[in-house]
Amino acid sequence: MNFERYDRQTILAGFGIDAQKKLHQAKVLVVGAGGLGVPVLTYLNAMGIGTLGIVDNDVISISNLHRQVLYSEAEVGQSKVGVAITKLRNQNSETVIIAHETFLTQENALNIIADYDLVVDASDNFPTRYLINDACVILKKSFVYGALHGFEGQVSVFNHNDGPTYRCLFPNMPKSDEVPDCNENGVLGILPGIIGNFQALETVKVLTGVGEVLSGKLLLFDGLSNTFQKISFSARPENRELHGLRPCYDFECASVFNIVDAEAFLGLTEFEKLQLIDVRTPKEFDRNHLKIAKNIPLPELDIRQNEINFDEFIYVVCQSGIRSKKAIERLSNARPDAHFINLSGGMNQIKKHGVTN
Amino acid sequence: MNFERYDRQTILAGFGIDAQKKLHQAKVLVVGAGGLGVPVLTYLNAMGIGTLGIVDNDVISISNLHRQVLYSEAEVGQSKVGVAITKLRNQNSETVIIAHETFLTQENALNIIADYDLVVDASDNFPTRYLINDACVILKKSFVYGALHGFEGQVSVFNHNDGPTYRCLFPNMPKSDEVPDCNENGVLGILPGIIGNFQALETVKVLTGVGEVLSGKLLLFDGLSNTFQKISFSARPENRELHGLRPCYDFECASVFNIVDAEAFLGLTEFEKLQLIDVRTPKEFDRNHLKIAKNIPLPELDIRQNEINFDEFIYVVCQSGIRSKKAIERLSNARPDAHFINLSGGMNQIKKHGVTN
Amino acid sequence: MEVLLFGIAKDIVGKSSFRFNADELAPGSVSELRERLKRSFPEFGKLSSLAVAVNSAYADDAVQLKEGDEIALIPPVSGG
Amino acid sequence: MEVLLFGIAKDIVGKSSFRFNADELAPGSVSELRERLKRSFPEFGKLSSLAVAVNSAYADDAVQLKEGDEIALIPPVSGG
Repeated sequence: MNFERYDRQTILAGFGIDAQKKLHQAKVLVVGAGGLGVPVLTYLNAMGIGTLGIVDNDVISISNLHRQVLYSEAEVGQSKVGVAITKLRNQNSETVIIAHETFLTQENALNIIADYDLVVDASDNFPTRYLINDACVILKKSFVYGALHGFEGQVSVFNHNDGPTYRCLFPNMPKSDEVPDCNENGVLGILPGIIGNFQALETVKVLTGVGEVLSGKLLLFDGLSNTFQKISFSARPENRELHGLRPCYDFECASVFNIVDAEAFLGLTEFEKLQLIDVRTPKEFDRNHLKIAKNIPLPELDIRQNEINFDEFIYVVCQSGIRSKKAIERLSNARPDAHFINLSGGMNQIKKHGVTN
Repeated sequence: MNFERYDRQTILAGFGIDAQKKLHQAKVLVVGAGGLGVPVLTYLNAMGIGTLGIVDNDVISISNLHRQVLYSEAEVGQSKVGVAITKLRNQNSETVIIAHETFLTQENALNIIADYDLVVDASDNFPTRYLINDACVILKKSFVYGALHGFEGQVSVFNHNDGPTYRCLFPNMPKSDEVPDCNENGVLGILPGIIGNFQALETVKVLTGVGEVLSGKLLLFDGLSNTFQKISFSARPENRELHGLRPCYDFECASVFNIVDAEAFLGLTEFEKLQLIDVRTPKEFDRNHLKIAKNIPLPELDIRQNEINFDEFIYVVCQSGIRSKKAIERLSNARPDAHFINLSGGMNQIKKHGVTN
Repeated sequence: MEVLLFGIAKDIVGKSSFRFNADELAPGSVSELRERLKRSFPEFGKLSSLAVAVNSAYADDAVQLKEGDEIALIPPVSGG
Repeated sequence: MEVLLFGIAKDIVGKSSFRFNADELAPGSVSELRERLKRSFPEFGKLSSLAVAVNSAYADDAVQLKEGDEIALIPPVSGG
């Protein structure tokens, strides 16, 4: 480590050589090399983080340039990660920089994050934020959150020393049409700069133990009025009891479960070995049901969870597909790692095609 | 103006094409291309300010790199302004960038600032801050202030629409040993990033009229605890009654006036043509005085100001040099543009050498 | 009782804060506040996740509201 | 009466805030506060410019202090 380079930090009372060494030993993953990722990466690299990983698979566009200040006009069309790495290496040759030229997905998230001490969420969409949250909960990593809306921003540190998670604030992912993103809504160029810098500051605090970390506190910033609010919130234990990632984080499956047409279900290979839960009343069940079905009426679902094998795929059926959807919503909150499939159309669909029992 | 480039700002409700055009027409001077200047310049350039001036005369050093993120290792030793201009032009070829490769001095300040709409104080020392304040007051320009201390920062907008000035908060420049700078005290690399970004945001707000400007309000930020305080303060009219810059802004002349040994005074060429004010009582004056002296006793100074020619050098004398110092302090608050010289040692000194009348 | 609005909540209402005046019937609980918002601004019905803070602390639906409380409506935001 | 310290004032006192307790004789005005500070911490005597804010508003020496006031000591800072 070049000590002269960090002299202004190491002479700083309350920081010093010890904190600088902790930065040097730290491995930080930054998810997103856009509006938030650029200031996070640039300042963490300057301040002397030992290892920086970057996850992004985007290319630079002209409309990025008003806020993504690491990129030049001539680089429009090039890979963000590629350009970022070249510039960050020129800025600080001591940093080990690792490129993950991919988007974060539920297939790669646990593998990628496992190698790092801390994750900075510099993404620009809900599916990635919820994926980062759940992966960090599973792997017990702090993650430093930042997000924007117009002239406003939010910052917090989640899952830090068993502190609250992102789901303790916002339990469920919004549907795709609920909350607009920067592309639809616009953003003032400086806003991600401010929020990203707060994220870099929190990262340094988490890694060095210097100062108070924004854990259990959500910082709300309104750039128009320069108001800052800090909202305190508590951990909800159920949000840390994750047994695995959910099967899907895309908006399309924001409903958390997959769907199979009831009729198509019957055509699945080894159909007779599948686990099927019928959540109708015992009376309905007696009237007609599929041979492989186990009857757990919806009201009994919570107390009879132990009759379900969560390691296997769990198909759920009711009369029309509505109650089975509800059942899956309730079950998947408790067991987001399990694989639920709703039989859409339910027994009505199956009967229509004359294939009951 | 390339509209696609600024699309995310022009679609932003409350900003739009009109605000973007105002940025395009604006001319902003950034004094300092260091810790604060780098984020200010980078984001203002990205957001589409039409004309950006940069004042700095420093070269890049290795210990700058932990916070001055525009510069790379290979550029250590090169001129900050030179490197900054190349990179800013690559980032946005539409911006007119003007280099002032000099430090701001009382000789060049009024000339340089006159061409711009607004000044961003991204300097790192008190003499420059007070010089910027006074020049902006004289030229009626808003200036966007930011400064740091360790983990803390201050932001405000001074002299905006006849609002308070920097001297309304801190009337007099501290002496050189009162308040340490970043070189002595250290600074966390991200701090100037945060404060500089707040300055860029205020600049955009002043230029576009969007949002509330931090005029008459000092924002105090403590990065260790993420606390934000806003202190309100009022304009003091006397701080806007400047008739010109002070003769000197260096620490050495923080006492605002120059000193001449009373004895040496007598040896000045054309001594007999000089303007000398004797501020002792009439009784003392009668006892002994220099022939060229005009007697304006200290208590009468305010009401008899019209007897002083402020366009010439004003030498001031008393018995020991103390009351004359006080007299100069009072006069120079009203007329900081005038040139005062204290006869140190006063009449005592002159008498000792047997040269009265 | 003052209500501060953030993110899409601000966009829906069209301002950054509003007040329940003393002469109005103010909502007695967070859940009543949510219902009231949905009635006045149907778009709130679309928000599946909307955090509510009372006096700078996260508040669930059961929390009772009283005169002088400062309420913040905080939707998730996605931009980056 | 709580006193928040910024910049070099924090460095002089060695903490970011302190309190005048109810049983102590609290200063009655800003100028008395300044005198008190100089007596306890002589380095304050060296500061030629130290702004004082009372309840988030700039306060000159004549401003009277009372129980419950929040005071901030704000020296100029120079770094950039």
